Amino acid sequence: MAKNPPHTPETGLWNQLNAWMTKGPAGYTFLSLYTLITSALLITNPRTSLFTDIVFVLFLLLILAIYRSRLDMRFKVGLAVVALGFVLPYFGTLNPYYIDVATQAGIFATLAMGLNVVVGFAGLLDLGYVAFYAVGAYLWSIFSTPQIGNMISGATPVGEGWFYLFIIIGLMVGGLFGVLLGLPVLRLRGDYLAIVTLGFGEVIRVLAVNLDKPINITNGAQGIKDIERPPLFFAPALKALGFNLDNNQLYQLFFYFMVLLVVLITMLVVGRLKNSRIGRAWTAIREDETAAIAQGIPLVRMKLMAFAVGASFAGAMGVIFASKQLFINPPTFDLLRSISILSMVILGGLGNIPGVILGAVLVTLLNLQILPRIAEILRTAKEAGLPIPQSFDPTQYQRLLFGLLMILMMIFRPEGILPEDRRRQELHDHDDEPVEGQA
Amino acid sequence: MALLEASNITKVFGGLTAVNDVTLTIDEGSIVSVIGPNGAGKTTFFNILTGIYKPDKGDVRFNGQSIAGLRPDQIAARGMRRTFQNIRLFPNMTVLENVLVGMHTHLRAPFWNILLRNRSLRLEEGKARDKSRELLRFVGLDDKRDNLAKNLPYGDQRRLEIARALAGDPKLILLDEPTAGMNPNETVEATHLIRRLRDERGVTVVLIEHDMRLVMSISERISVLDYGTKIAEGDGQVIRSNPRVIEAYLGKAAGHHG
Amino acid sequence: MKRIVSLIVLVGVLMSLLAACGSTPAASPTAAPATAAPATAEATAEATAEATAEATETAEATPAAMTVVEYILATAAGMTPEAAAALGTIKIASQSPLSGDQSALGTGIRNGVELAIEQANTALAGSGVEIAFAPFDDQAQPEVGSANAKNIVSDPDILCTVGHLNSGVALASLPDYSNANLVMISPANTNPKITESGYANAFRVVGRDDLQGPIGARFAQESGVKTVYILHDKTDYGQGVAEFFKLEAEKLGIEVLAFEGTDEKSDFSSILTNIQAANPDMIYFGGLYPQAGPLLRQARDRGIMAQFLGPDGLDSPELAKLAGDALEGTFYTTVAAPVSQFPNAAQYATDYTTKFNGAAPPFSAQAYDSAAFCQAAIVTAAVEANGKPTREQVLAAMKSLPALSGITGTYSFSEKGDPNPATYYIFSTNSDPALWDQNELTSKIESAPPTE
Amino acid sequence: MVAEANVSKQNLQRQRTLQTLRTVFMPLGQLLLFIVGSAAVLGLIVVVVAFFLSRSDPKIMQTAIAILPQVMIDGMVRGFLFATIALGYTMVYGVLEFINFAHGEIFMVGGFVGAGVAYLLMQWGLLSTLPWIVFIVIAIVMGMTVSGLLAMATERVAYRPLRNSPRLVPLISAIGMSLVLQDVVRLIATSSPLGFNARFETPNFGKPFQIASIPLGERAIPVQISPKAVIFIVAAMLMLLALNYLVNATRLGKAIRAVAQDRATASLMGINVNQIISLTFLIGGALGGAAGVLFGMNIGTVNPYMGFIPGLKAFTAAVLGGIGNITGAMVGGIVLGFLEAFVASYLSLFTGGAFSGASYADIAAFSILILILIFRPEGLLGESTTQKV
Repeated sequence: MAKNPPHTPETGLWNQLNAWMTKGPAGYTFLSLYTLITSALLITNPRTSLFTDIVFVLFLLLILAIYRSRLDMRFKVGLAVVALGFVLPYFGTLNPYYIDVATQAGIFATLAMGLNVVVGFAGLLDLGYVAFYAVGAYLWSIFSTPQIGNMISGATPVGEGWFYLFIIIGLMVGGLFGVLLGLPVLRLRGDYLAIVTLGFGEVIRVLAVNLDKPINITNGAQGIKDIERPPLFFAPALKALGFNLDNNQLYQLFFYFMVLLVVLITMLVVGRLKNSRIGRAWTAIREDETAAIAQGIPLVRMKLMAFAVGASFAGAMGVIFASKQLFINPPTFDLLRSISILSMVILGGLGNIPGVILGAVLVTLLNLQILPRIAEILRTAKEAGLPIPQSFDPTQYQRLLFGLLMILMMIFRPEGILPEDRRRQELHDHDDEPVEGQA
Repeated sequence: MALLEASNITKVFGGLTAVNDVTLTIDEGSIVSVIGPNGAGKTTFFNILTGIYKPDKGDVRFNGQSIAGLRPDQIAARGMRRTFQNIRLFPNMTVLENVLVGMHTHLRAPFWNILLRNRSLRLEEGKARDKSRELLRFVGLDDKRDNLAKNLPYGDQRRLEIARALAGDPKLILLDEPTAGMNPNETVEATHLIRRLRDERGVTVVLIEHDMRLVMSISERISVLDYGTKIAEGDGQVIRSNPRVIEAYLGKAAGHHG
Repeated sequence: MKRIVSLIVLVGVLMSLLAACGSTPAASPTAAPATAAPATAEATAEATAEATAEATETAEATPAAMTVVEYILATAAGMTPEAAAALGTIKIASQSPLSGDQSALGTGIRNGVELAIEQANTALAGSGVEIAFAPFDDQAQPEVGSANAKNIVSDPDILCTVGHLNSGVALASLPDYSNANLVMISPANTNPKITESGYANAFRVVGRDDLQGPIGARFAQESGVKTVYILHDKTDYGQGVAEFFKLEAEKLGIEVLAFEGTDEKSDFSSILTNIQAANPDMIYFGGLYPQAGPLLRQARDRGIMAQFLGPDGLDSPELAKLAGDALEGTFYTTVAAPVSQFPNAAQYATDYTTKFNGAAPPFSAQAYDSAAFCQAAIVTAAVEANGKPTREQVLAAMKSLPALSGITGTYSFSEKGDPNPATYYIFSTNSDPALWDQNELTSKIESAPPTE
Repeated sequence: MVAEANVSKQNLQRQRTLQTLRTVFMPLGQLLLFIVGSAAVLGLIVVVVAFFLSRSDPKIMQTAIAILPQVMIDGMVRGFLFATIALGYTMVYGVLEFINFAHGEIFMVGGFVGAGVAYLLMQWGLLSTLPWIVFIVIAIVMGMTVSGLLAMATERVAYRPLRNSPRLVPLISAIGMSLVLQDVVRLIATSSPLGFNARFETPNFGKPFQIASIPLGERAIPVQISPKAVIFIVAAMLMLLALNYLVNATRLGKAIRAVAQDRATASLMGINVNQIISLTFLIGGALGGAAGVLFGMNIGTVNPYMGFIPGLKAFTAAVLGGIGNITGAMVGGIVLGFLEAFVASYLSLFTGGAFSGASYADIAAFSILILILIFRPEGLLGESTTQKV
């Protein structure tokens, strides 16, 4: 039985080029020019088009390039701040679409990082992760709309300002649900765990559909609309600075930054946990439960903690998501969503935080932007006479493409795009760097 | 003074009595070997001591307290650590991380400190790292600390397992066949290392071993198990001349050849 | 010169409008003025809904109003060559689930729009007006729909959207369309919330659940139904219409034996056991034909012979294909008029089958009409703007369109965007898919959408 | 001397045959036991609950009893559906310890092949002239062949290259395969005369068998089972028997079990592991295909997405019964089917319509699954494995 070939080390023209571009003066020049050119192209071509699509993807790849480069940390952070903090939001005021894609990518990045705690760190396969997201989303939706009056007669919605508090509440309730799920399933091994978590996810979704009777808690299949958004406290300041934006643009910016902030916090929290006694205990459990317990690691407490931490991010993000979307209904939280978050984690690189973020961004881009665009190009080509059978409309087969991509990725790069081990190996190759490089 | 007292331990699997009424007392600061033919119940006995199995009968007292009902992690936290017959490292963690995991019970940083990464956490982590490095130096693996455990050669993996066990500052360390699969040179090194465990770090050592030369050379006491029952106990001299021990070993060997 | 042409066109349009008005009163006396029953809904003022029931065969006159296609041609003829040249690319987008298990219906919507655009382009060939098509897959997911909506909105060539299949997705996307004043005309969303949420840009060419459900209930009462067993598919569509049916049925004194939801798609035995025990006169199914087909067959197999009634989600020859002889005693409510009144629908069914292989699913003809109304609004706005119109102008044009007849009915839009007045029809089905468009009209009820 | 040897040889042979018969038929007994057991336990629960509720409304008891036999039949038919799909899951899991997420799609393909065969036969005018048994055999054989080969092909393409990867990798690949198969079938179906929602033509099997008739008020409620359901159940039992024979009494079965136990050792013993795994997929896929044909025939329609939910339920059933265990898969399916049927039929009756039974059937199924796994983490018939340290 042949083992998968180990991945070839950095040789070949591309890698040499890559190494040259990410180090030293050439690296500084290259990245600065890269940022400059893509930013300029974005801002001068705000219309949605194939060209802008490509530039947008290249622009997002910049972040990856910055992360992979070996340059001065201050330069890297500065460049990232310019790109994500200024260029992208400004571009967002010109075109609402791309910044929404970026925001959704951020939402999924947080979810993927949360799931990564459970699956990647602790090695517990969870196929019902979206349930916690649903809990957070419904929490804010119910309490911020007149729906609360249907549930508790006479109750009135909480004000918009409670939004921030509800993020914290979502965090805690998500964590609580994580523990609730964790408690009964701790004794189960791999695949039994998978099916029970899957069941849990389905139970939450089915409850969301059905709990409009006998007491109307979730408004059932009709979903909840007009979900409250937080006040735009920064609007006057922007106005004073000369930006004349309407409310929609302001909200898009607000949610973009909100999500970006949560992504950063999540990265920080998950990264710190990973390099702490807790993260090491999770990894130990993943690697060998018996050996872990022999080191004095309390299995139950640590697994519960993994479930709780993972779920809490989803809970908090659910609150933000509901508020951003204005409308939620049960189909958003179906099994396919759990599966697609899991695929982000694995495609990106199980266990590795940058990898997982990359996976989330990539899958979101594929789903919302790249695949539709490819389908459109194929369709145009078909109209221009490309021999494609009449009944085949490429727009209808985006999922087919996605499925194929998943299979091909697993066959040719089963460890994900940015795997964890490689990074370790890399660190080893450059021993001057500290082991606990902030991932 | 007795560090560990296992009294009248019995464990039955299905119809098979794996450990039958075994009593064993281990004095602090000693090196004790448990020997016996394959399938004699030695590893099961270790598993009972470390809490992986619950004994059907009998009691285990460690450091003066009964630990019979405790979970393995609780027992480990009280200062009893072990290694495994078939090495059980965390293969995809680095050598240093493996040792840090062993230190888990000594790291107390609360959740919030980890999130804030404040001074007390950094201090604790720094100390843990220093101590891990020191342990790795002790077993001679410091230069390989950033390798993945799975990439170490066999002998190094055994030594890493010992370093990991030491990380919990154990009073007692149980070594399950620490030289299995080693060549004579490695075995000599391992013997040396086991002796240093006690001499330099004051750890009481109990080992399961098949290599009689090693057992005889370092053990102060030897217990012999056969078919789950303790058939002999004493120093090397006593064991070597015990007829039941000879029968257990030679009988088995004879059975093989016949 | 330009002015003269547009004047002529305007006169022409006015004349045809007059002709249309003239012929309407001529046709209406033949319809028996019937019991005025108030349509009931939470938000509906009782008095506003005037319903006329019990249509007779004689009601089938030729459609009174000008057809959309005629209107488009007439209007486009009034466009100056300069204006036509200035149009540039104009697109109509469609959003519906094109993948996943709802893709059969979603694809029907997409195909309907494509056919409408294609046929109009052929008809408009000389005038210089050409409209492109941009289909989107909303995956039946609200957030995909809203992301697509932002994509659509950010393409200034798209002046009108046809969508969605799921009202949940529509409600999630409407804020984005609304921000850009982009018209969204729905071929399938019967949920009252679509036009009740205060979006000026929301239109639809289908009925409303709060009218369709109650009209079904009234039909049940008239057919002598005493007990009804209500089933729904647990979607916003099916459950929504079933709930309105239930409210009205209770009001009319029909005993509701059960109100059950199921997302079971194939094996209905457990539910049928309960139905058998309850022994209702009628089964009301709030849902779509893919479920209704096997449900009916299994029910008839078991010897359950109760009447079967459902909403417009059953209106497809596919139902006849799936259920076959089991269709005996099945009725559905819809705003899509019978083919005898709108012969173009038959042509549509043929064209659809020729081009796309397979019968048109429900809401596909409505999608065709939606796209046609989009074109009408765009062309009107283009004439007015004398060049490429803005989205605001298209929106204004849509609101001011005269009553025009598409292939499923004659529509003008109420203030909120509902078809006004909507005529609800109740058909009894026949089991031959090829003869679906000859389903017998059982009853016809006019009902104005609520206005308050 | 010779005669004696012959006699003992005969004896030995007879003993062996008996042994084989026992291993093949015992699971059937176990299965029947579970059917009767589940029916009895659930029936008892219903009667007890109905008894307490009937104090306030005596009609509840009447209705509950009147529909009870029919609910049991419904549950059994439903159970056999899950059971037949679960067999394929469990086969593959037993050998590879891998959740073949695309198995639901293999099942769906079987359904489509059956519908296609029926359509062709109808076009040729053979559907009403052929004896029904011939029709069923043709449809099932075709469905099994196509699904089996397809399953084998998916293994070759999407899983074999990943055999030594971490467990999650083939899982993701299988999910991808599931998406691909759904859309490929959709593409083919919508370009064919079958269409997206294809009708499964069948010969006329006639009216349902009336087993009994129970009075309720002035009416009588029939207890009935359709001929198609009877065919389904008989075929499912035959499948179980055949599979048991194959796995427990043939050389191939021994090889499969050896590969399941330890792939490396099996290959050292001269077993071609790749071939055996391919065959396992072939068998599992063929079972799924047969289930698809039977299911499609029973329901009357097929569509490209119909495999997903039954696939999930079947996987649940396989886990419930103890995954990797063939009889366990059947038993798990039966228990799940009964549970769903009982909840769907009784919940709204018992709660006065406050909770719609059909809506909560899923929740009930998964809650029971969680409960059972808490108390029996290895499933109903799974063997408890003590981890070796």
